[in-house]
Amino acid sequence: MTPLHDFSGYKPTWCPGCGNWGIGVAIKAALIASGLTPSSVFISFGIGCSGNMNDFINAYASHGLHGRALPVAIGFKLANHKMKTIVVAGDGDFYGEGGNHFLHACRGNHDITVFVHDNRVYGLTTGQSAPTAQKGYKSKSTPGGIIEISVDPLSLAITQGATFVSQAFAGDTPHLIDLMTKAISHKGLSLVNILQPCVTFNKINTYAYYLSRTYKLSSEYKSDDRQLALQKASEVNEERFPLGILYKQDKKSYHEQVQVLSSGTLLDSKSSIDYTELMSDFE
Amino acid sequence: MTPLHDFSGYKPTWCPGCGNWGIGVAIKAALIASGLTPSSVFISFGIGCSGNMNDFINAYASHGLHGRALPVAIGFKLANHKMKTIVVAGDGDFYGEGGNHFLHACRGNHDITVFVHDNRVYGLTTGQSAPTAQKGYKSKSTPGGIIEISVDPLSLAITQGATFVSQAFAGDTPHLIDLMTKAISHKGLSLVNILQPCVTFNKINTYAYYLSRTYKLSSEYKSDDRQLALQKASEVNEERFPLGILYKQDKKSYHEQVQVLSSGTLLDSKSSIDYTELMSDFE
Amino acid sequence: MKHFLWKIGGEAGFGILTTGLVFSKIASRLGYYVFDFIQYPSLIRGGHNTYDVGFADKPVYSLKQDIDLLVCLNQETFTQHADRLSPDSLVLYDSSEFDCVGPYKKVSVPFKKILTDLKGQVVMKNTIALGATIALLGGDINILYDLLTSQFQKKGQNIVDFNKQFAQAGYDHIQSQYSAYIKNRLEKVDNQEGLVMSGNEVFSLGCVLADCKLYVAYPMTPSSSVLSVLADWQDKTGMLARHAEDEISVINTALGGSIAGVRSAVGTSGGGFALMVETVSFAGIAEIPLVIFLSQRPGPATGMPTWTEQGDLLFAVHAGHGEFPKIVLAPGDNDEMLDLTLAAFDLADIYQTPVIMLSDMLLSESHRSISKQKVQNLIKTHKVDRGKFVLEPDVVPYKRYKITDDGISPRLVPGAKEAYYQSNSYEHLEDGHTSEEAHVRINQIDKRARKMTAYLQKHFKGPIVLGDYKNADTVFITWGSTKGAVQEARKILDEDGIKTAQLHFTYLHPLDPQIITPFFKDKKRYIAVENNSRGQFEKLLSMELGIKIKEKILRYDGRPILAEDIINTLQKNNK
Amino acid sequence: MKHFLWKIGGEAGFGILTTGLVFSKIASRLGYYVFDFIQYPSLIRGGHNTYDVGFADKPVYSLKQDIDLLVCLNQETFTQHADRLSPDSLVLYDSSEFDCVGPYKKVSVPFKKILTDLKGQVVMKNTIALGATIALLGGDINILYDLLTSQFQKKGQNIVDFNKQFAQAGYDHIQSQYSAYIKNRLEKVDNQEGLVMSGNEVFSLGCVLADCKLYVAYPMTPSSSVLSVLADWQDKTGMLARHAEDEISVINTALGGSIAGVRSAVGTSGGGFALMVETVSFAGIAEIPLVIFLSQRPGPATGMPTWTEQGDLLFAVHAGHGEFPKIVLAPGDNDEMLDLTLAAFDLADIYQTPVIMLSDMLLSESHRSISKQKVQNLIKTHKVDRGKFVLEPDVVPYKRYKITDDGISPRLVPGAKEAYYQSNSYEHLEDGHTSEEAHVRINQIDKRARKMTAYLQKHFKGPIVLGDYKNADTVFITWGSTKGAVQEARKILDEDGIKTAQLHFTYLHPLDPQIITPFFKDKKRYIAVENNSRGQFEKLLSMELGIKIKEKILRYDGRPILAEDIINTLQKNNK
Ligand SMILES: Cc1ncc(C[n+]2csc(CCOP(=O)(O)OP(=O)(O)O)c2C)c(N)n1
Ligand SMILES: Cc1ncc(C[n+]2csc(CCOP(=O)(O)OP(=O)(O)O)c2C)c(N)n1
Ligand code: SF4
Ligand code: SF4
Ligand SMILES: [Mg+2]
Ligand SMILES: [Mg+2]
Repeated sequence: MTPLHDFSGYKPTWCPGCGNWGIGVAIKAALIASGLTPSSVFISFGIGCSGNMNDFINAYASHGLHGRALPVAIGFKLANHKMKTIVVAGDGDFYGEGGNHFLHACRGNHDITVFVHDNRVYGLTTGQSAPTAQKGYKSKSTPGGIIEISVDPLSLAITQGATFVSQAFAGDTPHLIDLMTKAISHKGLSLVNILQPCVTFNKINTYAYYLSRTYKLSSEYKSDDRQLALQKASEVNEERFPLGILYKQDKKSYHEQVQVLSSGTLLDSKSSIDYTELMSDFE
Repeated sequence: MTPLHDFSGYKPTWCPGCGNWGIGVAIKAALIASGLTPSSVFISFGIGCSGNMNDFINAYASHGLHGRALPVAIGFKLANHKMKTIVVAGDGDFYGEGGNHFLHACRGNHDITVFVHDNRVYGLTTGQSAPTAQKGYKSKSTPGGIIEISVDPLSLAITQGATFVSQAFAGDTPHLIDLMTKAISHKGLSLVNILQPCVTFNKINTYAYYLSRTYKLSSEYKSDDRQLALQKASEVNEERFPLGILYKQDKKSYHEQVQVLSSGTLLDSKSSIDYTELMSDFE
Repeated sequence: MKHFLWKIGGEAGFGILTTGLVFSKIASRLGYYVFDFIQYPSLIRGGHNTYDVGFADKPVYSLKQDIDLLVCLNQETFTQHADRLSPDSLVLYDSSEFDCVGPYKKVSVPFKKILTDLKGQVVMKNTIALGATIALLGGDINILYDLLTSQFQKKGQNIVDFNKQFAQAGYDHIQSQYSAYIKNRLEKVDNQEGLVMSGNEVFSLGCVLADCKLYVAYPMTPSSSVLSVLADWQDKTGMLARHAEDEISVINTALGGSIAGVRSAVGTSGGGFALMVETVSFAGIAEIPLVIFLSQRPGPATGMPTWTEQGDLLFAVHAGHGEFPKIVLAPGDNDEMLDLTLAAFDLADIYQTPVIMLSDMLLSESHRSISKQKVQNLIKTHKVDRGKFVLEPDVVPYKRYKITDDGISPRLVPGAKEAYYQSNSYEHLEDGHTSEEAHVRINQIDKRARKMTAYLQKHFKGPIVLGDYKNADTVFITWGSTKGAVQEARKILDEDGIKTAQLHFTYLHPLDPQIITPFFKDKKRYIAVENNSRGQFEKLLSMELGIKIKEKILRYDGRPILAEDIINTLQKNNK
Repeated sequence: MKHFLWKIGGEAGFGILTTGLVFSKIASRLGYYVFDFIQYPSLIRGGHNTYDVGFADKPVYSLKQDIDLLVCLNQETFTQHADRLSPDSLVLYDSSEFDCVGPYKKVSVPFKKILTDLKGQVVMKNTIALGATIALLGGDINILYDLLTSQFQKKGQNIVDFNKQFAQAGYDHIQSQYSAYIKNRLEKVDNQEGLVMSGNEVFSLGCVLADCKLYVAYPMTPSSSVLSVLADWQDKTGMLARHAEDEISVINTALGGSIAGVRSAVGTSGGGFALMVETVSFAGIAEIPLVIFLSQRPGPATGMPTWTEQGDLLFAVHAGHGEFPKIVLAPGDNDEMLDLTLAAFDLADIYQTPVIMLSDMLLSESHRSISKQKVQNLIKTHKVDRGKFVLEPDVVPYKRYKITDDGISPRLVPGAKEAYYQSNSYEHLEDGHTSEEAHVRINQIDKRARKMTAYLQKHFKGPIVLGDYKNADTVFITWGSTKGAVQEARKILDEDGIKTAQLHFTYLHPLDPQIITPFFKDKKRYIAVENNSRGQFEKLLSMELGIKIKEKILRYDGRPILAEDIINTLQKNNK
């Protein structure tokens, strides 16, 4: 097994007490538990406090544009589907700026694992409301309280085709590691929405808040029941947060259905093309 | 009542037999039934065969960019919430390019009525797959059959906060007019997803296809039952299409919750500002 | 033999586009060079479509104004284009449907009656017209039969035969009724074999030849057919063509592929490109190779989607926030399209930066002849140059953004053992980690800038000189698709004894003043010819060289510049 | 009195930013002109923050290199900035925490002990430092008390008193231990009253004054504070400030508001602006007024988010596909920010087209003095000019895009009775309907172009001439925030007898060669000074005038250009 420090890059610059610390450790542990090394995984980071993890983890990585981590990951996966591909992004980044990519990637069931740091604010730009903010949340950008209700990312993922939809809490690292490891081993689009206290800007959704409002799905919970999953997911509207795998389904992932990938990765493919055939169209 | 021809602009250039003809007539009829005139409504059009309606209907209008009809409508509504505001767009436009705006506008419950021409193709660019295409649908851009499953726009709308979510069929004009009229009178975000045969490019989802696969929601159907609505919406995955109002809820619309709009529209507001107070921050 | 212009027009949605292409192929199979052009509104039906096919036994560089044979499937075709007819022009129509008033060689073909007699559908008017055309021009009807066969054979021999009848009927009608009008304009000539390809098709073929593995796009006229062609070819080429949900996804997906190590490209038009420019900037700082095919159409915004313009040059050159290296190339015809496509992929890999290929509707959608021999040679000889792309780290820890003399760092394939690195959109250290230190910033900015110094030294090409530059009094400056119209105009001007030359630019950005300035030192009349309203390339030259070209010939109504436009403006300006 | 530079540094997240601003306000309340500057990494914690406050009894144009008083809340502050200290510099620190080695006037303040004694939190170090500073500079501690009162009074009098103690402790410590070092640098001086405002705050105030009703944004450094300020003011101003889901929504929402008839604006930085450019083009063809506040930071891509650069000028000028009118303005200081903001909204309305206001991190986030009198005068006198915005149709059927001499058509408020029209992103007829006809296209392109001809005649302003241009040997060319550094440098050069002048440009695009060229006819040494790596404005001048400015002073490490940079480069180049 790879030692943890192989994955350790720079010392994180997150605020002391930030939920990102737990997530940062958990990701490394989950990568190790999944038998990966810094050379065998590709991580596409968003832009935000969350995305700053790019410097704290050793791996093949892209630290791209705010909102665009997912399409970069999709392109990478299409080119080299043998490599484990992960997205790490903030809620503003992934559900806000990048919402459209999320929606359509679910439809495709790309074999990508997504970790979203759900702190309900834009941390890096100093505390504006994220799309996950609870209705009425007051912030710099919404001093009168945000009018929109929170996005319901889990329902969105379930209804649009994602095949592994889960939620975790940054304050419960063992559970988080376990869930992350399962998400990584899942074939198809896996989402882990991670409830993450931002101790600096979000004084409402604190550790204490989540401790009293999260609960683990029971062992009897049936994660293949779509309707039940939707019910659970929508509890975000009542400020209740189920933790665990809400929904899981076995379906072919995107790259498994692409004809030209059936014989190997694009990266490895050597072309032997019958140009005569191609040219005959133009005669 | 405004005569129909007041709303009639240029003669439509849609293909003979296209579902858009029915939609075009229905919109005019619904506008009239809603007591509107070309001078009292604002329509924001997308870009597509559907959006080409800009030249066929007389009204205050914007024919903007592909995918961006909704934010233009939101801005218009915020500036002048006394004016009825409607979006007319194609499925590629609204659910594809503009998907992110759709997602977030639902959360805000903006008082806007949206008519989406769901023909499962990009008509104007000659027939590529739209995000509404059935999995496996073969088109110019997906000759091997599209790998993604269809977007489920109704579930998306319901789970993310839209308060009037409905479906109609372009081949049943009376029902369509009725639904459109109800959508227009609804306060909050209303969506009418209109199943529209594209006779030129879509040889699968024809009139006959929809005649056999659509059905009207019964009069006993309870449109305030979110769970039921979600079940109905997801029938798209089984190629069944309920028609009618799947989900309806009474909630304050966005502009009703904006403090600065409580005394009138932005357009009419006359500012009398206490600058001394503003300047005191800088002393 | 003079350049002959055949033109057909009819209602949108009734097969004009296919018919035009069939005629182009007929001319090509008979050894002619062709240059065709489609005009259609941004509607699927209800509008008016036309298709021009010019052909000659010498290369055809451009469209021409005068129509030699006009096929009118509806009356609009006649009324809209009558001003381009002369008494020598042949006009083919059905006198039972409408009349064509004027002093032309009128040829009435009973489309309606033939359709009724043979129980045909309206689209088969086209086939009748093709048969009649071949008869009028003294061509070989069997070539049309061959083409009909390949078009319909999937549907069975009866369908082939059924269609042939209409061709035959048109052909026979002319033979029997209009033999006096028959000219020998389609006799087989002895030229090297040609392929009839649109610019988009040539670009597509170039992508395949360049070993591009991932093409991502969102449909947008006039670039869309690249996606259809490459998608259609997937099983034959092994390339993956993906239609993504929006243009932002398109370019980021392609970058993901490129990061992974496969050659990737995107295609779009101005509006879609506008959505991509943030990511172009990402490719710039993170040093990710990417080929962007930008086929221009008249803007701003939705503009005139199905027409032509060269209105996005300055936008493309300056696209993306911040300062980073970018290469802009623009082919002027099919040969250049093929060569530059191959170059674009190499340059993207060598300089690890975005390369924009500028096309426009005229270049993208018109079909022209390209030498089959040339294509075959390239297939045999072309070797891709991936620059410093490496499969193993040179040193460990590996430094993705290592400072080097030419600014180019070895680029390691992700997945290589014992290494890892990030492609970083933040300013960064040599190893890729984020940094905001002043000296790091300066070093990295300078390093990236040095890549363009190296490019100018090693790969930049100055203008292609056409004509006798030394003795010319008048020098035309062209880029992109205006190349042909000026070539055509210069042929005519040369015949009139006016000494002209042409500086045709294909490597548009960055420009090397040392190479270019000498061309502007002489006392000549310089004229920039552009298909836009501002003279954008002239501005670019002024920006880089500090030289103002005073005379410009511009056209900005969505139509291509013609040789006639150039000659007329020249004469007007001379007065 | 010489420009004095006070600087404080400490760990990110520990109140440095607030403290710096409090000190700026203290200096301002005492009648000084201030100019401050923040340096912070793109992190919420864990990095190093510093805050410079320069003040003098005459206007301060720029930062300066030499630090007169350095407050070191941590050791990093000392080590990172020791090279900017001289033997005369005061260095304030806690010798129990670390040592400051070197020949400075060292002032040890027992931060740690005071915190322990008074049971304070780490942030209160700042308050101690402020108290000590005031003592050292001979200022009035009551002003600090007043500011602490307004800061904490919401939390009750005890909190106010609690905080005051720390100020007092710092103050007393100096009085008792370092009286020899006390200088009278903060005596009240008699200047007109000033407001201490950041450029973003001035822009925000300008929006209110200009009667902007809708401001839409997505947070992006260094523009974000405009959103916070305007959102915070909503109830007082009646303006609606909206944080939308992404930048594409931002600009389309603003356009929707503008179509409806209210003045609308958006704010962003380069990356967000990149996402907006497609819509800028829409505003151009549909002739929708819009003010775009683009506050630059170092790119490309994410770049260096919290630093400064002028790297987006050429991108902004050429932003958007196709050809359409666009105005680009760039203020160089707070006064210009206010005036140009008012102008921007008027110009957008008058010419019905997008107007880009270029700022940068230095201008946006630094606080400077602005005359309270000036602001009050504008509040009293400013009248907005909405151009041809009308509430009733001039004729029916109303023609939104009527062809007029100046290219400007009456713009009707939607909702007006007996009329309707569309804002069309396609090329269109005068009444707004889509058209692809050649003559319609030409007419509308020409009409839109004429708006810029009218603008050049009626509203364009040439460069502001600073200094004695006629007799100057050396002429600096500036735009935006480099204005101040050159002003400061010129003061020094003038003292050395070097004759300089400055051409400062605020109206950057389009440029009128007739007005500008005469300035470049003389045999002078012209030097472009820019905070980027390429000399973008120099390129713009070259493009429009065909004149190359040979000498450039550029800085591109994310730090602002200082007067010292200019003087040093000048001396180097002279050798
Ligand atoms: C296109 C673009 N818009 C805006 C920004 C500025 N920006 C950087 S991080 C961020 C928000 C971060 O919020 P989130 O994604 O929730 O991450 P967090 O910091 O909370 O982890 C924004 C708006 C940007 N970099 N790019
Ligand atoms: C940014 C951008 N990308 C692409 C296009 C090209 N385009 C025009 S219409 C269209 C698709 C139309 O499909 P849909 O929205 O479903 O409308 P329909 O024609 O089917 O009614 C596309 C891709 C464009 N105009 N702008
Ligand atoms: S600002 Fe919030 S999210 Fe960002 S590092 Fe600090 S606590 Fe964490
Ligand atoms: S292409 Fe399809 S959607 Fe467009 S007008 Fe024709 S039938 Fe209708
Ligand atoms: Mg967040
Ligand atoms: Mg569609």
